[in-house]
Amino acid sequence: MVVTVIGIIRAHNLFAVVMLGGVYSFLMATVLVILDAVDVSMTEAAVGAGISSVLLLAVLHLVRMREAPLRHTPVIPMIVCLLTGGALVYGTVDLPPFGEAGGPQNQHVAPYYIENAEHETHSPNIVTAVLASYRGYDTLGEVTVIFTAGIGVLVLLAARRRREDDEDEQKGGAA
Amino acid sequence: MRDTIILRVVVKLLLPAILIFALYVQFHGDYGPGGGFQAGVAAAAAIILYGMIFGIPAAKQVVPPSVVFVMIPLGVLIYAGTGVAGLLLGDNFLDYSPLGSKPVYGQHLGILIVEFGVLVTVSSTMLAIFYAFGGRADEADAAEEARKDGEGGS
Amino acid sequence: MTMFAVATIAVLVTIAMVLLRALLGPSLFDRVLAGNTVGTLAVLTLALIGFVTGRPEFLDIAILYTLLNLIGTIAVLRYFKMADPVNPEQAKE
Amino acid sequence: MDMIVDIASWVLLVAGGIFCLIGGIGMLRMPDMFTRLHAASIIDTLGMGFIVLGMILQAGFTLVAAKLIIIAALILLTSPVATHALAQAALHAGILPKLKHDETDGHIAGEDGSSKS
Amino acid sequence: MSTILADLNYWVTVFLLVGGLYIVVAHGNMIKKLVGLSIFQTSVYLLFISPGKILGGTAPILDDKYTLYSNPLPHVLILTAIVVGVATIALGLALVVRIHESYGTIEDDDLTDLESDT
Repeated sequence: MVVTVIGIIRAHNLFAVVMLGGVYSFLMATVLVILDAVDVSMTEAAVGAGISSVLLLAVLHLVRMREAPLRHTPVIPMIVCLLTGGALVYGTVDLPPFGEAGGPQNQHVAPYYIENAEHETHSPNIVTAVLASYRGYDTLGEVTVIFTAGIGVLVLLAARRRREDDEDEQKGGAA
Repeated sequence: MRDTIILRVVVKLLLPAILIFALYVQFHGDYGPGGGFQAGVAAAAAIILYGMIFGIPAAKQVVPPSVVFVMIPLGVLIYAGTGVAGLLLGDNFLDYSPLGSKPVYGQHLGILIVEFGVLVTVSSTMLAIFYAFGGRADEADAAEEARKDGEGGS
Repeated sequence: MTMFAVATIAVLVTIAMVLLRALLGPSLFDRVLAGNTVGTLAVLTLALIGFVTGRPEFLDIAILYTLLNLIGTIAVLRYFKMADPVNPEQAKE
Repeated sequence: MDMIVDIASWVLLVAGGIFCLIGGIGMLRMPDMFTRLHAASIIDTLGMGFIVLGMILQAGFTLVAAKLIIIAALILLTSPVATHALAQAALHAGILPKLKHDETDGHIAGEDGSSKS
Repeated sequence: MSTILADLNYWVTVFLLVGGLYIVVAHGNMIKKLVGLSIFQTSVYLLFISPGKILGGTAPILDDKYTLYSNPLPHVLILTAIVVGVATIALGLALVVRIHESYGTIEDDDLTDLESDT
């Protein structure tokens, strides 16, 4: 399913690319539900299909451009990607098998969370409990990152507007 | 897009539904899937929808940029302030246990407040970013139309 | 249980077909239409999967999908309108 | 009683699945964009409606059924709107339906010009 | 056969990762690069989530009816990662807009030409 979408995403029309990106996001969210990650899927759907496609489309609207054809044949990137892929596939052999309760990744702190989240925080949704309580530092840092990114975007986009106003005033003065 | 009455009416009908759904996701996040991030994004999406149909200026009347700019740091402050409150009440930073009469209630309350902080920051940041990009797009539209009019007139 | 599985398979096959249309789609509007339909079908898939796995309380996600689907489609139409006047793909139609 | 409900939801779910498949085939085989809209609306209304009805029958009289009804109502509200906007935008962008003879007498072109001004 | 099934998720992840990497490396258009970046990120989400799934387990929302739950920890990590990801993309888009304003293009190769000209 996901493979299909990915195989397609090399269209040249940028609008088509963004559209397929949105569709891909929906499918990805469905896969995440199958993998039991309900909260993650909700966020992925909202963020991937909703917000980021709106932003990408707004920027496309501003920029108005089709992708230029590639100038050189992408041999080197191809080789790099194939090498990386080969190395990663080789690496997967050692990863724990899919779906086993006894895998090392499920032994560390997760059982503690599952057992104790209910009576320590009164919150049946373990994800929320861990997110806000046990790993509060992570989330605080993450909120700060969003805050910083918002400020960054505002600075980048507002700076020019002021300059443009100045130019307008100058033009007005000159006229 | 501006002159389609069907879109306007349906969006007006849907807007409160999306906002209420966002609140439901926010405060039901303890019991079902959901939480601050999802609710924040959904609430921002509602305003973004409004802004896309009725134009950014109309959306800016609903949620003025000044409010948005205050809300972005406010969310971070709520979050950090909850942590500091725990610190002042004699526990570790971001430990909510002393907030309630019993540690369990304190934890629950702390989670709610913190999620609210996340909601405020996420939704207002998304809105601010949308205002920045969408405002640009609208300006470009206006410039384009002005140019077309000028060409038509000349 | 089996009935939900049957319906899920039907919906998945449909998603595959609609995706093919999204890939082929001569004009951009075909792709948007296919995207919208995939959104609806994803909602159905989610609800059905909820029943198959026996935890149907996750319909909240499906509701969110429905709303975002509309937003995505409208965003495309809103910002596409005068983006690319000379579109060779449309000229083919 | 359970038996009847089960049979009914079997029928509804299978019917919904068949309608979805028909819509998918239509999406692939229809010749131009406006006819594909019809195929898509089959999925959005009949396919979705039957499948959701089948699920409601299985869910019984619970909160789940209420949520399913909300989903159905939202889809029935939003998807025609999206389709309408889509068709309108396509017309404005200059894609015309494939017709045997031109029945529009240039109305569409006229609308196009007037609404853009 | 069982190893193939066991590793299928990882292989899909690897494919997504390589696809995203290819888009980022090989394509010159910056918006396309950003889309590729988001696909790359998605593959990382999948890589984290899929080991956490336990066959037969359900989503980590406690209920009396179930005893086996999937691992909630990767969900938390990825939840934050997604929102950070959208913040990154927004920042990248802002940069793209500025670059387009300053140079009139968002193609990598054109930008290189412009720089070598000056």
